[in-house]
Amino acid sequence: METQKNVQTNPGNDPAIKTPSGAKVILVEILKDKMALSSAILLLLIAAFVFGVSIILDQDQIVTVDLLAIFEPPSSQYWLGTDHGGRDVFGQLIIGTRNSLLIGIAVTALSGLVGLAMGLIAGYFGGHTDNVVMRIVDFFLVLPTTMIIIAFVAVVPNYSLLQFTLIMSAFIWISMARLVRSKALQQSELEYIQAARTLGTPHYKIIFSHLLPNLSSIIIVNLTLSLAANIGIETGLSFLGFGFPESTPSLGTLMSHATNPQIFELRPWVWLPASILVLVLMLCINNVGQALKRSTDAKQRRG
Amino acid sequence: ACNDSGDGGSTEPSGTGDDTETEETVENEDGIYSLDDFEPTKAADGDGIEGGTLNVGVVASSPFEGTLDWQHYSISTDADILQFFSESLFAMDDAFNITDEGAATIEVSEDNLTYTITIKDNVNWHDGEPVTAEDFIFAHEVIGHKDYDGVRYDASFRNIVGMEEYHDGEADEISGFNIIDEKTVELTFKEATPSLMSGGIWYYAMPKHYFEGVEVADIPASDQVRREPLGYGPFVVENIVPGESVTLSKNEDYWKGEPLVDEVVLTVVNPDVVVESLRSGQIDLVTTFPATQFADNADMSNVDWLGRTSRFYTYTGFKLGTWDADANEVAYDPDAKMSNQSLREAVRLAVNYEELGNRMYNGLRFPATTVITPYHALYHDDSNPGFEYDPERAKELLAEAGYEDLDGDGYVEDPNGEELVINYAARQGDATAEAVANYEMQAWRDIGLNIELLEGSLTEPNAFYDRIEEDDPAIDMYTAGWGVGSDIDPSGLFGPQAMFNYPRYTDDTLEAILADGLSEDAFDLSYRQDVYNQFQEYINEVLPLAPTLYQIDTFPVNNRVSGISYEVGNNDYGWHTVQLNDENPAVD
Amino acid sequence: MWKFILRRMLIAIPQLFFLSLLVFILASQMPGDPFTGLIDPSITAERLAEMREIHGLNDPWYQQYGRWVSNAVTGDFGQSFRYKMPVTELIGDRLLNTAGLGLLTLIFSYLIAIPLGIVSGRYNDTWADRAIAGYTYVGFAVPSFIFGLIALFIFGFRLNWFPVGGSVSPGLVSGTLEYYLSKVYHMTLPALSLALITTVGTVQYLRSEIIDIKHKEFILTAKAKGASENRIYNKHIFRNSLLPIAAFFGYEITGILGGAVFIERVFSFPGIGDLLISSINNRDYSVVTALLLLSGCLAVVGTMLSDIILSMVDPRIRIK
Amino acid sequence: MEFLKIKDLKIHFPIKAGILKRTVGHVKAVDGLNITLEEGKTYGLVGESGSGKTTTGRGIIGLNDITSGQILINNKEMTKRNIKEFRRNVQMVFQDPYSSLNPKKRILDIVAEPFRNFEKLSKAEEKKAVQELLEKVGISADSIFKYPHEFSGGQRQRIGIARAIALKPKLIIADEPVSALDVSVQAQVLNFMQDIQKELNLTYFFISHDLGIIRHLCDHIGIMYKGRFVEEGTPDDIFNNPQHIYTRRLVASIPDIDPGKREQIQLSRKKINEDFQMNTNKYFDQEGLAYPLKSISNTHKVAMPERG
Amino acid sequence: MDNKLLQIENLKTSFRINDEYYAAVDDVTLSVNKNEILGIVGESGSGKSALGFSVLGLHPKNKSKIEGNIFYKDEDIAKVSEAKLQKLRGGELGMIFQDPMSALNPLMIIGKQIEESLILHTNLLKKERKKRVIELLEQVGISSPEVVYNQYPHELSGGMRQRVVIGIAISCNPAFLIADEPTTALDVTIQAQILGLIKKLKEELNSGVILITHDLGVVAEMADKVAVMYAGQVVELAPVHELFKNPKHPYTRSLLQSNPTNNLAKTKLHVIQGVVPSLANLPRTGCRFATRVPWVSNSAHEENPELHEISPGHFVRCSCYKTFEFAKKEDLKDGISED
Ligand SMILES: Nc1ncnc2c1ncn2[C@@H]1O[C@H](COP(=O)(O)OP(=O)(O)OP(=O)(O)O)[C@@H](O)[C@H]1O
Ligand SMILES: Nc1ncnc2c1ncn2[C@@H]1O[C@H](COP(=O)(O)OP(=O)(O)OP(=O)(O)O)[C@@H](O)[C@H]1O
Ligand SMILES: [Mg+2]
Ligand SMILES: [Mg+2]
Ligand code: NI
Repeated sequence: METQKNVQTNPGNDPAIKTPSGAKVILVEILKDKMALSSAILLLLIAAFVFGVSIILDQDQIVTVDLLAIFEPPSSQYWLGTDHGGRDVFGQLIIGTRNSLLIGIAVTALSGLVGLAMGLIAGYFGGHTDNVVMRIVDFFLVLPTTMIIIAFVAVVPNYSLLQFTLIMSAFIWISMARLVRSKALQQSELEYIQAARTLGTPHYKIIFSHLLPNLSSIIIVNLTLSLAANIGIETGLSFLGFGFPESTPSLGTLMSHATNPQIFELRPWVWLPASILVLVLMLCINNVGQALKRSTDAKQRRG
Repeated sequence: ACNDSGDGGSTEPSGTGDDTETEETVENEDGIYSLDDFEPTKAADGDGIEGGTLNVGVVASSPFEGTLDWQHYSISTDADILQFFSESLFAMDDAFNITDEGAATIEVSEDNLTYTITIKDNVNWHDGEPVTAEDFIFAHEVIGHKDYDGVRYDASFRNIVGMEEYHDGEADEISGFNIIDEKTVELTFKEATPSLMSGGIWYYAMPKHYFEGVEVADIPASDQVRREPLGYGPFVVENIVPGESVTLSKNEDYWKGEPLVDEVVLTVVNPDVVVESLRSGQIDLVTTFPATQFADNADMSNVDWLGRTSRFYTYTGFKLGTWDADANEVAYDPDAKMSNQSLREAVRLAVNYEELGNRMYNGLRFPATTVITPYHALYHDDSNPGFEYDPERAKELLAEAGYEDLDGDGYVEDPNGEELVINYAARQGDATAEAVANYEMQAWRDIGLNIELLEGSLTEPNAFYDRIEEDDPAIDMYTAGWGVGSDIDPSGLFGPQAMFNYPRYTDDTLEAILADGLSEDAFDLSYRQDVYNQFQEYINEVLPLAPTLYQIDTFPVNNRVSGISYEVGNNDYGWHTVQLNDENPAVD
Repeated sequence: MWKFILRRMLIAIPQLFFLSLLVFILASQMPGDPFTGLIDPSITAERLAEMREIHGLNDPWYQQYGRWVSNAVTGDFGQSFRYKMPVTELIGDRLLNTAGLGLLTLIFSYLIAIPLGIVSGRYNDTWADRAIAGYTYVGFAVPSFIFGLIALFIFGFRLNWFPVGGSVSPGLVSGTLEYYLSKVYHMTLPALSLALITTVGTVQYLRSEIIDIKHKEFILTAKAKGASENRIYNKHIFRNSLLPIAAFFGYEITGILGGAVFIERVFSFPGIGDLLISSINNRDYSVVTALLLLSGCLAVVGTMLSDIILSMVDPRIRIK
Repeated sequence: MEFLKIKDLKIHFPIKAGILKRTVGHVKAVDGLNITLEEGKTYGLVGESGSGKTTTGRGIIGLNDITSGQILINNKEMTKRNIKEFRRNVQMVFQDPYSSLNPKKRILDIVAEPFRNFEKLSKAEEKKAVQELLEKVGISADSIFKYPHEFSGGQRQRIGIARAIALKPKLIIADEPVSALDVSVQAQVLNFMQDIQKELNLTYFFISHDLGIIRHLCDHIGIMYKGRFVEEGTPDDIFNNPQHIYTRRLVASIPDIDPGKREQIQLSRKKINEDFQMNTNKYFDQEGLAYPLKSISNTHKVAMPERG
Repeated sequence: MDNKLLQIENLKTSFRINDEYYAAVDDVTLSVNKNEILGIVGESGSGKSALGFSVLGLHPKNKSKIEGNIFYKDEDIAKVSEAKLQKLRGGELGMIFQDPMSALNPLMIIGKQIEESLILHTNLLKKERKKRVIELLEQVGISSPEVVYNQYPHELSGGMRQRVVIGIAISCNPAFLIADEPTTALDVTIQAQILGLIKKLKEELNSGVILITHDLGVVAEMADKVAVMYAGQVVELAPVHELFKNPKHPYTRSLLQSNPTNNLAKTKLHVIQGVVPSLANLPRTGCRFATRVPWVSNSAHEENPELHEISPGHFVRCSCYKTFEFAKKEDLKDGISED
């Protein structure tokens, strides 16, 4: 409380307690947080590696069944051994990570976009518009999401990454929408928004050039955290038998092999690396996300 | 004829073990097994303990359905449970012909139309009431009833005199039945076929007194079926936890003699944990054992592995026509993409099924030679060599038939020089299903066929059958499985009027052969054998579908259990002779 | 109060309507029907067609929907094709199992979340807080089924501490004490596995809520009253931060139902999650639709419950 | 000439209750106000918290929907349709200098926003215009690339004013423009507002609950209570000759800067309070609302019931 | 003096900002007697609240540092244990906060919130406590205490809530009361009532009060003695009459001059140049006010400004007051533009 006040009463000749200006503070906060920094670096390394190597890798070759190499344990030829189709787990891991990252990013982006739009509209206009949007959100809120998604996946023909992204996004945009809405409502009460209106600024401009920038840090935080959640999002479905075909390796597919009793105990090299990788990815993203969160919320700031 | 639904992706093998006492079980150096490694029977062995509890794992990935009635059940899990307390009236030999060993005997009239069924005197329901002719008729009355909601009202029922009138409500009784006395009844059919004795006659009786007052439509949901089912089998149902477990006690009044164990506990076990449950001795034996898990566990020290040949086989089917719904028959299209016989043969020759079976299934699946499995030992043609893996020959065949790679893309064009893309559909299934499909496709590509997996992924089983059945033009070729029943007659799969004739292929020769198999002459066994040998050969020649793999069913049995048999044709595994040699199960 | 509940229920009606429509359309869009794949030489094609007709599978969807809804309103969800029994009855047993599992999960999850949340909120940025944060991140990252599989393997098979499947030991008669004890025993491991995963959200929520409240001015007031740190935490912070959590418990229902799908599969636990998956695989429409609708209703009831609880515990929105 | 005329302005808000947000009644935030104001003058609106001051101001500028009544500027009625035109003539200065400037925008963008909405200026023209404006409000022209947080409260408030006068409006609504500021800064802003008023011949609609400021600044004062006027007049009328008990109490409540007058103030307050307690009925109707205004002199109006 | 209740000596309160400590209250020496109100005025950020909080030890321990002495009844409460402080807080030392909206626990009924101090500091039985709470509510001028007892904060108006906050502060008859801007958030009429109430209570309880405000009128009306704070320091300290009649320090005089209440006509108000520097940028040497009166020559300020007692009880910091004149137009050529 006190600090806040102080910040306002004292113009910016004090660099130490300047009003946070978006990206810079985020950067500073991450640089300060060793954990977050190393997480971010690790994340970038993994992503760079995975995307880099997957260009070189021959995906067809990796998903080719080789009867002579079924369940080979890790060796110099197969770094992480092979699966029940004699396919190289390491290669699948690389491509799978890439696919899972793509899925995570796509789902996050798409659901984030929809949620953002809905939230902004509801929060900015309020009143009836808000009511309508919130009714829709309410409806989604009471859906037994997991179950409906499973049913959905069972229905969709030609199930692939794209379909998956669409289905997931259709159900998870609401959390973003709710968050954005509540923040937008708060911001709309603030006088700078009112001021823009009295100045005759059209609504869309107010939303994009006033509201949005002021929600940006919250949006970034939320996107980061939901990216963490979305990376592993398809694991569950794979486990239930609604995953992608083996020709589309993903971390979820690899992990779901754990249900196979032949693999779970005797051939952990098939599922364990993927599980660990998911864990690492999610932890990293989460670390970064939490650091971002702290930077937007003075109370949670460390030190 | 009770038969499992077409093996919706999970093939259920079974097996036999050696009846030696040795506690280490089948294990051979190369890790590849064959039928010779298994015995179907483990004879009673030394002195068992008095009574005891036999723990049976009912292998299913979800709770059992609990329609515990032969007339109504539709899922094999229920049948697995039913067999412990309710049994067939008739025993069969390994040719699936009814013998006198069962609870009832059967006599055939000269014209093969009238069958006299006599239920043995000492066969009584668990409540003490005798099993009567009425009960046998009652089973027919239920199945033939217009409110009957099961799948068993089929051609062989309609073949009973008076059945259709009864079904349509025109008659109160089925006129084809003639009660001689309490335990004897005459059953008359309209048409005689050799198949009647091997599956054409309904095997079961239903306790009419027990279902008094229950409407036919309400039977499947009734307590008499779901909670306190009544049978005359070796064990009596004591308690059912719906979907999970059934506790049975021995039927002291069992007509074949008092069972040796006191109690049987059936528990549903998820296929994923079967092995662990067996190892820890939590269950003594299982109803089915997942084939892919066998090799890893062949060395399990606390069980003996029994095994036998399976009634299932897999095949590659070719879409050669469509179903003519108006005429209700198959319409063969000689211009179909796959209509070239050489092409089909090349497809079959290109894949090394031996290797596939050995590597992925450790020999528990092995190359199929004909469309009649060894399960039908009497009719399976041992001398038919089937197909030899020969990719070179496959390429030759293609070349001879005019399939040549004209544009140098590595894939052949069809004889007209048009690009040839073959769409292949395969079902989702167990862990190996996808790998198998991919393996096959690789082999086909190696001989120059441009194969594409339907929509890039395995097809969900329901959708798969839907599309196959509707002759989806997007499918040129598919892989599927088939489980044969006790009746050898293959018309259901190959006949011109069979909807399950998914390849939609028929020709005069084939129709003639099929008719021959059911003809008057075919009552003569060797004649019929000849016909079906001819059939097997003919199918291998025209190849509307190519048999790919046979299977071996394996059955793990705890060391302490003996007196059990999984002999083919034996629809009574001899539960009353099963004995325990130890109070506690052996543990790995 | 009653008026409020009534009104709240009225709001739920359109929700339920849309839900039912969605559910029905979903189910009817699934490829195949219960008779697909029943290929058996002894079943004739005509019989199949006849059966499809009997079950009304050939009618247009809106007719089927109308029929279904009007029956559903009276509690009749039709027959399960596969189980050949009324869906209501079929679901009944399973629902009890899942309810028990859910309840136990909730209990475990609160038992875990409250102390952990309190510790990490109160002593934020201590090693304890970081350790708990580590746990929550891991819990967030590990899918419940992997966790369940490992738990099953270790505690079920290796240590033999818990049963490995089913909801009750065979042979026990419903109604006896032994029976219920056995049920609880069977639920313990799955519930615990699920709780350890699902609880992390609550832990995090509680933590940030406590940190939030810590900085509120009324805490200063309490301090100025001379209240000790402990008292401030017990009387002001915990109470205020636990109330919303208590209120959210209705919302948890949806989450737990979702989690149950996985955990029931892992532990072969006969609940509605498990039933849903097998029904989808078997195209047992009437069960799928009933289950989806049921879980939708549960979620609606849950949110309603949360609203009601919230309005009871939070004086600011209390309704008279 | 009447510049601003407000006729029987009413602004009501629905009261929503419960989680269901049903309308259970209406807040009559503004309930029948009549105001006339000449060009170049300052109108002061005073009243306790929640009396409807802000709502009135927002109603005039169109931020709140009007339930009924008319707002005329230069005899032209403001309607939903011509609101854009009005926007040019009516501007607002906000209470909170911290939240009224978008923290993510540079001063240039903030001050140029009205230009961008109403006038097509080139970048250079725009920059020049902004710099001129900033100089007018006493902020060095090279600050245009700074962000709001780099300025003090008083400076920010002046930036806010610069933005408000960019389009050369005729009427400025100032809703408690200085209540968030320290006295020293307050003085600065008030001085400046007076300067600019003269320079641009602005009309002010000044909202405050600080009677000292109102008295210092305004030509006309309206005392609001629960959405209605209880008294209206010149500063002299209000402060030296308050008629309504509510006004009297309000005036008496102002702390005096002279510690010597303590006892005296105390005493008069006590008396007025007693009077207030005793005679509430006389001054307010059954619902506790003010009666309609009645003129008691040229400039002075009081809400008193009809006698007799 | 026996009458002395609170004696603050050389108090220095520092806050940690980026691992460095900055003094927000710097070398403050003050005293309050029984039945006396010490008013503290100053611009925002001058350290008024920081001073008040220091007395009660309410600053977070890990982020602040308190040096100097605070004698309360001869005990140095700047040094005593937390447990001892807890005994005093809410008992003998009461505090009233600025914002009545957020100073009350939203989920606790009013009665319980007042009762909490009684639980902590008295041995009253439950029934007695309730009686006392009702009494207190009456005392702070709430007309239906029984109803209010069971109400939640959000059901009360701002003025009512501030009364409740006062009720909490005086529940144990504190000998000493700190009121940190108790009326800033309230309307004038309510302000008058609340101030009256505080005065009345002070007299009844014979307590000493520190009244923090930035409203000179409030000080004029309430205080016996006034301390004017600037940048963490007391720049002038005098009995109230003396201060208003005879303000010396340039800062005090400027404050008085810029108050519109003192300038009835539409004349220009006085403006103080510049702003209060932020904590980290405070000049720590020399006259801290110097930057804001640039037209006063540097030599007029002391190098190390001290408080001078220029008449009994009237202290002024720095000797620049002697030469201080309000700026003439030409002195202000930078005008307001450069503040
Ligand atoms: N958007 C709104 N919806 C509902 N009620 C409102 C809204 N805006 C204002 N009110 C209500 O209208 C009344 C008048 O509010 P207004 O803000 O105009 O008062 P005010 O005189 O400006 O008070 P203050 O001095 O506190 O700013 C209050 O009771 C307020 O609660
Ligand atoms: N907890 C804190 N951490 C860091 N700095 C603080 C803290 N509390 C106060 N300060 C700083 O100490 C200085 C004095 O603050 P204080 O709150 O005492 O001012 P004040 O005179 O009470 O102002 P106001 O009138 O705005 O309440 C300010 O610069 C403020 O930023
Ligand atoms: Mg206002
Ligand atoms: Mg303060
Ligand atoms: Ni000086």
